[in-house]
Amino acid sequence: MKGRAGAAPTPYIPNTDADRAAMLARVGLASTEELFKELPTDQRDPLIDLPPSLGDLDLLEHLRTLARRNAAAQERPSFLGAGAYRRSVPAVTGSLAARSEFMTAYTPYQPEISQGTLQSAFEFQSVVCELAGLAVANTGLYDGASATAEACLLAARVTRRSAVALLEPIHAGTVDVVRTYAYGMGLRVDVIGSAAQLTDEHAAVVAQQPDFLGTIRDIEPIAEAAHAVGALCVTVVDPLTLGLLRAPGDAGADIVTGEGRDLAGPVAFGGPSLGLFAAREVYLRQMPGRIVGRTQEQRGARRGDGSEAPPRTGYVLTLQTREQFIRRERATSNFSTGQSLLALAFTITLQALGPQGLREQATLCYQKAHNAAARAAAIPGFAVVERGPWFQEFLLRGPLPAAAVRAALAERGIEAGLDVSDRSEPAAREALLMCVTETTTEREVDALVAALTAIGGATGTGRD
Amino acid sequence: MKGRAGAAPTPYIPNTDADRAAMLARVGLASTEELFKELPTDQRDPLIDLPPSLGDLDLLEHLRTLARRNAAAQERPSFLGAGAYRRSVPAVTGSLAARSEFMTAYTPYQPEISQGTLQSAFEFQSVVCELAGLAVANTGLYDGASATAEACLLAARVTRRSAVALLEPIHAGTVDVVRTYAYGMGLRVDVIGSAAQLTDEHAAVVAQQPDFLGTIRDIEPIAEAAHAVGALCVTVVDPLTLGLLRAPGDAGADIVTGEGRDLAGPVAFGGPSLGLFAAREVYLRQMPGRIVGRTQEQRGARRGDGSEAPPRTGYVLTLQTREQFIRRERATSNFSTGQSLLALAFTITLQALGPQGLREQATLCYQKAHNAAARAAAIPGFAVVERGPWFQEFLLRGPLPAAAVRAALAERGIEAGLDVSDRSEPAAREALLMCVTETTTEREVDALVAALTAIGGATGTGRD
Amino acid sequence: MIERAIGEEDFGARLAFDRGAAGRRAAAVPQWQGRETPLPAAHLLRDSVRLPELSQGELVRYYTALSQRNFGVDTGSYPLGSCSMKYNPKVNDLVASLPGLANAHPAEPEAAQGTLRILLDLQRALGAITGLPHVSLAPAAGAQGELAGILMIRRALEQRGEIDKRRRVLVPDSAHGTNPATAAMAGFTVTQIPTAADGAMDRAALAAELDGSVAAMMVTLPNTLGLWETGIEEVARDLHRVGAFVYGDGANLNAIVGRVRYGDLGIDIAHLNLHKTFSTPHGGGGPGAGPVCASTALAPYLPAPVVAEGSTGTLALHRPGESIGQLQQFHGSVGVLVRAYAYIRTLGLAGLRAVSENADLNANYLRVLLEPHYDLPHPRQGLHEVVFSGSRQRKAGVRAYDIAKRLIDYGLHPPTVYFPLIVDEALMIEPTETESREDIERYAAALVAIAEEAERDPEALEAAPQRTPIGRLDETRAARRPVLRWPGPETKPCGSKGTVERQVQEAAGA
Amino acid sequence: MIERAIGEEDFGARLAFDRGAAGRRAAAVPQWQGRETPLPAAHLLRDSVRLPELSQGELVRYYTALSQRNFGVDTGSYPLGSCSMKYNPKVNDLVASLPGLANAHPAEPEAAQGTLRILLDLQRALGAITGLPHVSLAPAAGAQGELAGILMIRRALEQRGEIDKRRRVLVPDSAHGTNPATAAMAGFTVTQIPTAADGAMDRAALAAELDGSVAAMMVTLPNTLGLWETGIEEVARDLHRVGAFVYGDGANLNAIVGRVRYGDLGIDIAHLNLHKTFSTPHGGGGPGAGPVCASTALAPYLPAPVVAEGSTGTLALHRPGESIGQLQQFHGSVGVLVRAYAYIRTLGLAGLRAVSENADLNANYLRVLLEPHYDLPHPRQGLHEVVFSGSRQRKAGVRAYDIAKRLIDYGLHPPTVYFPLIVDEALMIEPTETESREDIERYAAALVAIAEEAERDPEALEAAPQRTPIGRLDETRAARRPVLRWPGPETKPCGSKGTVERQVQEAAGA
Ligand SMILES: Cc1ncc(COP(=O)(O)O)c(C=O)c1O
Ligand SMILES: Cc1ncc(COP(=O)(O)O)c(C=O)c1O
Repeated sequence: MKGRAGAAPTPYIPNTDADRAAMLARVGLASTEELFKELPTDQRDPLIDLPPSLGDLDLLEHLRTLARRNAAAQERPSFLGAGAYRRSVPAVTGSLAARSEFMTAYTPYQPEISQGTLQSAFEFQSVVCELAGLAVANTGLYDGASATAEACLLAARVTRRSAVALLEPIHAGTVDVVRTYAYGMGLRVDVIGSAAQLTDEHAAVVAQQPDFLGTIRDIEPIAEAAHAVGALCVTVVDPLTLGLLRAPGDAGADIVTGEGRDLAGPVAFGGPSLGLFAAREVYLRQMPGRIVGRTQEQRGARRGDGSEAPPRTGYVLTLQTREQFIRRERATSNFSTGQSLLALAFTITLQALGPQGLREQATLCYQKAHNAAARAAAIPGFAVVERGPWFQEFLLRGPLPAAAVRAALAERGIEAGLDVSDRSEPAAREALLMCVTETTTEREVDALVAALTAIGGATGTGRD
Repeated sequence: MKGRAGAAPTPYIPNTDADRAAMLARVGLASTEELFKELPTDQRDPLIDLPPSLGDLDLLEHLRTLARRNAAAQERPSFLGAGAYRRSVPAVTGSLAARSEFMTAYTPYQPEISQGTLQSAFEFQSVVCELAGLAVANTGLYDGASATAEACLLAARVTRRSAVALLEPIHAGTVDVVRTYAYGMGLRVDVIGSAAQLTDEHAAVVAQQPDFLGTIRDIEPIAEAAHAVGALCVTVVDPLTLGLLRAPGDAGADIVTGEGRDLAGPVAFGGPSLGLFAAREVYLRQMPGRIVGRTQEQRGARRGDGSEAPPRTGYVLTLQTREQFIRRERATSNFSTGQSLLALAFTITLQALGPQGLREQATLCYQKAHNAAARAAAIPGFAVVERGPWFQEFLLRGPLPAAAVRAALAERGIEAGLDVSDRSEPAAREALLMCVTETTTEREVDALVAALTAIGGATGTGRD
Repeated sequence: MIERAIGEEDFGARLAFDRGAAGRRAAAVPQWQGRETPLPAAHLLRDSVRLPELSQGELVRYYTALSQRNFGVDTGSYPLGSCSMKYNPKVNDLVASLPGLANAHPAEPEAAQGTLRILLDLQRALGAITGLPHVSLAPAAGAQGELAGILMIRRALEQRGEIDKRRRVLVPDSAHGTNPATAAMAGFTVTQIPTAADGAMDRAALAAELDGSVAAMMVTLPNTLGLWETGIEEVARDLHRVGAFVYGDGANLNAIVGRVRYGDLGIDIAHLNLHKTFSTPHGGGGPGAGPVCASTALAPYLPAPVVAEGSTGTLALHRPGESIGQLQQFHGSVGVLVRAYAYIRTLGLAGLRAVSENADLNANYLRVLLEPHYDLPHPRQGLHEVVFSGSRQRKAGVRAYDIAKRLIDYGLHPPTVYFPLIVDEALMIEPTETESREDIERYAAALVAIAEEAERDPEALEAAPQRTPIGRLDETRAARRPVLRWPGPETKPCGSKGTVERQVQEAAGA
Repeated sequence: MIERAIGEEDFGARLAFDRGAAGRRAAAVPQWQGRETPLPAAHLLRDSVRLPELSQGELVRYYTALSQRNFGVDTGSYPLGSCSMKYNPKVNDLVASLPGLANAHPAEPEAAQGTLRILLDLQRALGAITGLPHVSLAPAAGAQGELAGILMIRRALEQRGEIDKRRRVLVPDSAHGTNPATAAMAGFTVTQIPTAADGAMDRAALAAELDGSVAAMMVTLPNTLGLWETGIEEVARDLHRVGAFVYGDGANLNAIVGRVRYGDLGIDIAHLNLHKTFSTPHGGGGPGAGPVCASTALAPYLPAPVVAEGSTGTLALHRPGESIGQLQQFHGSVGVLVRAYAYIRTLGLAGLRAVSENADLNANYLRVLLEPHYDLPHPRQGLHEVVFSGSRQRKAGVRAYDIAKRLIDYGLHPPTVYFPLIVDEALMIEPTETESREDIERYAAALVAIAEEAERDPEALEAAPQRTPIGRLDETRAARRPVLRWPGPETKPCGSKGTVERQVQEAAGA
């Protein structure tokens, strides 16, 4: 792209030289350079080394070339989960969330022309509450891990304690993010192996459900242990599993956080994400993030005959005195721009599925995963580590070290599960955390079984 | 998918058993079977052999698997044109045309709630007129070939003659379609090699621009020859080329037809397509298809103070007495559902390009093609057949028969141009009709040159 | 979304051509960086084309605003009679845009085995559904399907040596305008068959026309009144007896899909509207697809291409032996066909049967809800649509047109009006199966309220619609002094040469 | 598009939850066909979740209608101050959805070399643009970038052994609320620095605060008045002299991109809002991305991950030696980052310089057009935005709030109001470079007309907006008796166990 003399400089900027000349005259400046006259002259107009501009066609070709360098372009069978799950998202989700009125709006400060965003956010809060079994939810936070960190800060505020406990097995990224947030507030982070290790120093216990190695937890005893020491129980969920699993709120959880990204769209290298955050009602005014409430018009519209119509129902941002732009340093969080578009997509997915579809999709995931695990376990040389009831992830151990099995699968064009042999849990020793979701196809499982069989055969474990 | 008892039968049908029961009661029927009671009982409820239904997830997997069987899934370098050109279509085109208000509406019978479709169609007519250099255009026909056939029928109507002449080289598909339409009306179709062959029996001459083998025609002498015998000159255009080439209307063409598909979206195995149709004003009332006109409100809106606002501008379907739904067997055509969505997309592309961008894109196409041709011609054993000025397609002849060169390129993962050796033109003898457009990348041309060099080398033509 | 914003009242007065400014642009086209080849000789070239000059944002806002001035199925109830405006599943759009499908080149069908498989299986499914096993997917829409079908009949008659004496095509007076127009385009003359009081064709009148001059009859099943053509099997037998063919207009298949098959009724050939029965989006007036399904006798004449499986399992495009030829340069509305295929695969037979079941139940439910308020000229149980007459309201000075316009104020798309032509002030309502019971009730309630308004305050209806971006438009003005393009008729047409204009003007005036 | 259709007046009263009927569904989930594994023990399971039951068409209509009740950049002028609501190029959405990018799994970065290349080149570009060469793309939004930056400073001070004495962060009173909130979240106390009459910070007041207890100052450049912080280089020098860091809030980079670099001014670390300067869609309130760009001194503390190139050219995610840690479970808002990368590649340096040039010209043009009609508390040449005060109109009883609401009737999105807090009745207008001259003129004309209305008929403005799907809402009611989810507060919360509620209620009340 190269502008004609006098033309607009880019397709995104309308003004032409003629426009600029007329405007400068009115502003009283001789040139656009004068717009920057207050900037320090020594530092003005630095040489900035950027690659040359690309027209759309070349841009697309450039990015297509880069995209091809990702293994994902080859549509390999994949058994990788570990916090990011390839989910079935209905086609309606993408087409509705992409509507530009949703996509190109911002935080709904003007409710009269933002009911789309606001009413959808209210639907989102409702869906999250139903999933969690809790009474209040916000409109979403950055991701599951930072939502969990915010839950820890909330717990510390309300309990006035300065330690939190994270129950293993838990995603290392969650631990990492909680530590980052805890650092600022001076909280101690204890990573514990059992709820029995909770003490009255702890503001909260954080339990991942299913746990990081895939096992379904019973939340109730954990919540009881927490409550026994005056701590809050925070449960970190994978929302699809709540189509089958008991609502954590019903099991005693005080706060439920989770990652909503994978029901909103593709895994997208892990982001943008969507932090779910629901809590018991008592914590409402301590919650971080934005909250939408239902209300009505100040007064009904004036009708043709001069009478007033009944006021209509609408939605607004509410309880904003918790927030940074009003309360500044005393806010519950510094949260501002969030993840609205993903929250919208998440809501549409859940509402498209409905009660029946959600249950079916969770069941399909469960059944496919268990079928694949059974097939893998039947291969000579391979075993699935027994860790109690599980949902979609299982630990697979083979005749070779986990890294070698992973490499051998990669050679055969298969993306294996995460190598978790560096973890402390004994079950994880030389194991791959294999994930099968509702999107895993029979063809992919067949390919896995064939590859594992070949790997088993090659290492001479033979039939036993 | 399997319905719960009593549930809606598919995601697309809302009514549940409870709904149906209530409705049946009101209608006074005992069961939905009774809705069909007038249908002949012997033939009722036949066994129809259809594959089982698929849930969305399985449907997508099924179609992805099929899509992978197309070579197009592999993103091979391609030099195939011959009537379908891989064009650069701005991203805005797809995102705007996909808006569901455009996509899920139908023919704009109710202008008050169809101004989107109508005003866009008026923009389309305007764009087509400007490209063609003619005064009137319709809202589009099925495709370029059927538009050309309709042009022949129009010419036969207005000249009251019963033969048309198609000037070679012309796309075989165009000839075929004109013959199909001519058959019904009893027109004779002469395929001629030169405009000198026109006689006063001919209602029209049809000239493709650029011609089928890629050469740019001078339309003026053809139009003059046609007019000399009282025939109309119909020019079939590739619209992108009109960013550079003389408007056919200015060169004397009476009707311009063409294929708009490739500026509306992907080639999509050749359809849906978009027939462009523009004509001199005198033919307006003989035109096939729908036409949109500008008008204004019957009366201005009533204001709050009781006064009347000035009437606003709007668009309506007009001159409908030409059409089948009014004139029935005396209509100018049986045309009904057309290609509106493609016309919209075509319009957005052209208006996004603007005068400057259209010229640039046509120039880029021209330059890339000539560069590639020069590189191919420089390869020992290969030659580009000289046929005068050309735009994006050239005839390449190699050391082997065309079919063998094509096969050798296919082996190297390259989709060659069309093998035109079965055509009657001497220039086409053992030649491939190679196409390079603005979307052809340097990488693809490099691959072609390398492959041709290897083919040339292998056949021992060596350096000369 | 802001209603008639201050200062933007006359939105339609400003086209894209009237917006922006010289030098603006919405697309960044790369410059050619290599060696420059000189352009062709100047007499072959032009100066630049007059096109709008807008920034990308201006263009996007303009077309976004235009879209918001449109009503689609996704906006609300759209029971346009004869059009099957059902919900268009989004997953089908997704499927059609898969790059392997969207980028397949039509000139190399052998490299598009995946697409050909879809097309073959769609042919088979449509053959099974219609009982007419030989299918060509080539036609771009219903009308082109009709043309194909009637041309096939013509060719068959030609081969039989009967084309010179069989010059007539019979068409019921309730038929869609494309039927007679098609017959004319195929070179036949049209004989209209009247409709009897029960809404089926007048069998006596038909019998009177049956002789060796008849090439074919075109029947719509169910007919455009939404009624079954009782005795259609005998009609077909009678036509066959005099050596004529029976053409089935399958635009209304939605009423009977999975319930009865055209082939089993004696129909020789039928077209289907995939953009109706098979849920592909109507696109503001297309693209559609109008496949033709033929009996074995007519199969050799099918338009090209037809997909066929070779002995090795390789699929190929095929030209039937006596084909009438191609209808388009390439292979039909493939993007539409892929969507229809996906729809059939999603529903399966049970799903398709649920389509007709619910479409018909909805229409009949609407019928009983409205019967007390509007005249029903053919008071029978119907199928997928119901045609009322606004004649009762007409007496109060309210036309079907006014009723339609008033419906808009209720957020509802009006039905088809003034068609079929045989019904006075026709209101032709086809809800389809994708409307819910509440949707039907809401539509009926609106029409009932309007019927009351028509009695109470007929003049008020003439001011409708009032809640739209624009009011009623002056169609007479549009036709009388046509303005058909920017910048308007004042400017000279861009091209002005030509020598046959006079001659032509005479012919056109004829 | 039909304005407040009859019967649909109270659209907001019916949620998806209130629509449809039991047994309807919008998605077809395949049934598992293989061997069934028993489900886990019943006490781990639930009954079904309460969710809406709608057909797919019902759901689509509902969300389509909702979208139509929203105003976006694609709808019209949206000059929300401090938000850079510029046009969002569609090609960037296309690029981000390329399957190779969209389907890359975060747990296997080595298999995503294409994505890592994009991220690395984006890091480099942002480093070059800011003059702060060490970049982490991890923060999900501006506020998280701020948190990262201040935590980095904290860690640096800790390493210097100074954290115990440096407890204060200085923040101008014009700063965005995230600045003080962030400082608090990072464990610092906040000292507010007042603004001088010229709109820059009060240098004397600042000088009075400068001592060894200061950890850092957060400055916004240009500041939220749209004005240059004259002497910022000296401010930075002064802060450095007392051993404090300078944090740059780069949310307003649009004003100066390509013109001056934060690093060259003495800023130690800054965050950028890619959803502002770099054109990624705001999505109704996110997702965004808020990368942090650091000096070499602070680079070791950057949040993880950072992309780095290995010796073999292989790219990898890297955790800086003294990293404050991760901010998200994975690697940041990658889909947003890809769009920002595409934007930078489309524009190049000249294009970016045109951004600041035109953004600032538009704002200044608007300033001169409006200066006669509205009070300008800081009457200086500004940069990318201009902050008026509605104080003159306030005297007539018209608030900034009313002015904002009335703008809506003109089809225009209101500016930011009541921020910055230091301006009475603030109207903070940021047109951005993607508005045209006519757009600015139209916006100004509307504000001028409103200023006249404010004088003529102040009460009428209180009834605005009138051309919207809904009128002014009762925010007090919303906060006083919160209804925050379906089915409303009457129903019991789904979960009701718990033992610490009392204790907590006390703490919360504190
Ligand atoms: C009964 C009937 N026949 C034929 C047609 C023509 O179909 P198309 O519009 O697809 O050409 C239609 C629809 O318009 C119709 O309703
Ligand atoms: C000046 C300023 N700083 C910081 C922020 C916070 O950025 P974000 O909303 O992305 O968290 C904003 C925007 O909201 C802002 O305008």
